[in-house]
Amino acid sequence: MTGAAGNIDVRLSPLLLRLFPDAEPRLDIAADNVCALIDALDARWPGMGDCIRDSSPAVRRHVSIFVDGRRATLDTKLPPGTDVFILTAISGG
Amino acid sequence: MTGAAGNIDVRLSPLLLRLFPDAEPRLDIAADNVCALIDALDARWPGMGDCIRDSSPAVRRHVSIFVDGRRATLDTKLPPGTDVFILTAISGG
Amino acid sequence: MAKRVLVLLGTKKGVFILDSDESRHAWSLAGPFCETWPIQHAIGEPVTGAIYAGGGSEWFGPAVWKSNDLGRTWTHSRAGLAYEAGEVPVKTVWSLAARGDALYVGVEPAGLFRSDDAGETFTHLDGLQKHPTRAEWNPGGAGLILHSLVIDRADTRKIWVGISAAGVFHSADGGATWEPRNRGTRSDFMPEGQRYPEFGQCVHCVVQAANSERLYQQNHCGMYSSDDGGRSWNSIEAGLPSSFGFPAAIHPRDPDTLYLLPLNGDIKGRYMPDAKAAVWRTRDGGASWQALRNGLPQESAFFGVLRQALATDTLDQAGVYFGTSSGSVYASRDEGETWGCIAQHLPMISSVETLVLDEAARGGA
Amino acid sequence: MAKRVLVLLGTKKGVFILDSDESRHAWSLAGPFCETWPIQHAIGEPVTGAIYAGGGSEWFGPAVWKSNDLGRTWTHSRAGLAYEAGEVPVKTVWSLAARGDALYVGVEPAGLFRSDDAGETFTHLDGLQKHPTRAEWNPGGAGLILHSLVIDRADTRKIWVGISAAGVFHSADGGATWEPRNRGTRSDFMPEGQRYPEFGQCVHCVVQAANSERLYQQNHCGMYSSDDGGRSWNSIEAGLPSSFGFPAAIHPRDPDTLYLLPLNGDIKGRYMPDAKAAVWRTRDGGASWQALRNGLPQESAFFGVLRQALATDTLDQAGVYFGTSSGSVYASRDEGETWGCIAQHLPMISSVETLVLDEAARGGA
Repeated sequence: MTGAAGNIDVRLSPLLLRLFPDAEPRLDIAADNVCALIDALDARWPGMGDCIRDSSPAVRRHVSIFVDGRRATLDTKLPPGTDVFILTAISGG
Repeated sequence: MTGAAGNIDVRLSPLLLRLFPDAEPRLDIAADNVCALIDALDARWPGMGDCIRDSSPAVRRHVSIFVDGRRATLDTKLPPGTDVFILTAISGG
Repeated sequence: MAKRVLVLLGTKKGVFILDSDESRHAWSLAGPFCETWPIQHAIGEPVTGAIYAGGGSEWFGPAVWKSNDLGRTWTHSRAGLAYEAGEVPVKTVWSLAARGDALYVGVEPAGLFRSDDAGETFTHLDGLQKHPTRAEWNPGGAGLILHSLVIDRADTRKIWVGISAAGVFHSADGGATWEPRNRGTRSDFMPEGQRYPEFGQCVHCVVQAANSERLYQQNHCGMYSSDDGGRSWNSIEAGLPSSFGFPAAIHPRDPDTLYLLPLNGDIKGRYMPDAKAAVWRTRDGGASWQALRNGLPQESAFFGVLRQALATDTLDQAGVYFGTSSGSVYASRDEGETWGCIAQHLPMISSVETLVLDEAARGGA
Repeated sequence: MAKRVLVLLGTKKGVFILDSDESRHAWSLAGPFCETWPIQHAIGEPVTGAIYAGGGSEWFGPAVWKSNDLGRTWTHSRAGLAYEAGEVPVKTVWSLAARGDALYVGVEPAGLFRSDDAGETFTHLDGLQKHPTRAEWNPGGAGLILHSLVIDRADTRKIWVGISAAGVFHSADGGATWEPRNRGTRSDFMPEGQRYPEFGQCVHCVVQAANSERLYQQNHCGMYSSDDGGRSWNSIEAGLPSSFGFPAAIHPRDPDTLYLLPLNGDIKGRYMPDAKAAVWRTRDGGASWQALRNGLPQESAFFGVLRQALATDTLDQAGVYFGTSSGSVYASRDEGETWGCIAQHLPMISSVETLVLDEAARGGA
């Protein structure tokens, strides 16, 4: 499943899906960089943006965004066709 | 109680005294700066130095050294007659 | 009308709710709610019946959860619950206070937010960030936390907050401006000669007495009361087994009756004195204290009780409830005379609050 | 000769010791020891009878505590238990393993120390710091921790460590050089296509089977065994209620018998599945599993059990013991068939280990 022309292929963490039960686990979305992607997710599911990004602003410490398999920051560019995974870190206790 | 000529007047936290029951709560000691003071304490009570200072090297985050009422670092100078308090931070839970 | 009593538990792994009729003899347990987030405080608003829970996910940061059906379903919001870009981000919600649809939210790092739409959106009351002493506030070992939140019953513009370890601050204008209110409270952790500062005290819990403007304060270093809105504090620790403890809870009607849970001391493990559990009660505003032990564990009680984990209900006789760091809940239905364990095996309990409803409201949780 | 059994508990507030004769019917509790420091691991050395406890004070950093009289008196040392100046300081001791007067110490941030004088002084075995992959190790949510320490019974130069979240590493030369041993273990928290990396797995616990070189591993993502020293791992999670859990404990004589405490899942609260407590046992090396519930809480069991908090003793029949995050200890004296609670109201339990002594040693604790 590759996205529509210009779109990227985004998969969301199961933990995020528990918090936003209406969200889709995998979606096509248009965004130039990670920051714009988060804005687009927040527009669809209000509040999701603040779950992924804090007011530093930065990707939250225990959330990982992998872009084509590499860990990304808010500035990371998203060329069309990019695979994006938004995952949560493992954690103790 | 002011120290002997050239000495400083040091008071130790009750928590440190619980850990080193042989240590004195208040003592006169000769040291030019905080780092040398910690070395002197460690020479008298082996292990006390590493309790106060970590290998950064720095005063441990939750230990406070007050020199004449002001928070000090390892480099803080200790003129003769200085009052030094080695205290532990408050802490939750 | 017959009453129903809910005991709301904020825990390290979500909210739990204990539910009983007004006899308070049998309790049912529901939960965990709120996706097992660490919840610092869960409260009920008695007029609207809303339940709010505040905490912070280690992944997703702070949020306020809300249930309008007594726990059956929940929503969450964080809209506006953030500092300006570039500030240290809000880590978690620590304390809640509600008056109808107005909701006050204390957070870490210390700050205060307000919602006027029952927890849907939040506005930062930035007076605490702008306080001239702010840069000097000491985060202490656990962080800089606004954990105590007192909204005056008669005038909601009058607010007192307790911040660890900055002390007690008061606003007379709804949170726009603040002044320190710590005179008379000790800071034993400072060098001699600096133990009564203007601010920097390690306050643990502030509550307002019933039918009164009196304040009570459990501090890291002593127990205090104030009859002048916190301008001056008087020690009421004589007769207690320890000057160290976390929570305080008021009687619902008597301003002279207060409950405490002193621990064995700051540096000795912070558990029940002599490992025997007791709630301590004054009936005379702190002049004298009695230990209430009947039905509580009297050996090997090595648990603690956190600052928001002691509460009363509004029935007559008043119920008293506390939750332990080892996940047990103890309850008294006779103002503390006798006790029983009403839940165990729960996660570490951060907060205990009650919500007393008319029986007609039954149906949730 | 008659035996005496000590159960050593590392807790958030010091070491506690439970003590019984070999019938294991009645237990006495002593503690807290070690100045109520957070203790991650307390062990007994069966030949010398020494008890060691490792942890870290929030004020004073890491130390190893030691008692030569079964808990009556304790000393502490941190001599040499530090990284080079300029490195991130050692925060706390996490895991201990002893062979006579040799003591191995795993710490956070992940590293290994060795004492040859029964815990008086320590030397850094710096091979892990020098590993070429070190810069890429992911600290995970809880920090970069060396929490599992297996010293081969026959050859103490052979060491396996579990590091969260770097995975399993093996040294054949006493800690000088290391290689990753993670083939076959999953990393479900990575993107698809990257779930079987050379290192970076979230190992939770590694143990060596009795009378065998077989290793067992509870991972964040699955349960595994290895018959080739960890070069390859095989999933043995079929039949378990969850692939997620923390501790694993071996039978003292049978390499095919292993005990686990699966939790309800990574993101669902990490408590007992369906809130009913059970220890799971295999008698056939992981081919099949049985739930052992007789005497354990079967409702509202919302506690967890941490990675070092499950242990067996060496008696026949073997005893099995676990300590909960809510401060209770459960014990079986018949290899898990029946259980009872032998302590409660304790601080959060980090570790459980046993020390079986000849009755003549009585007199301590």
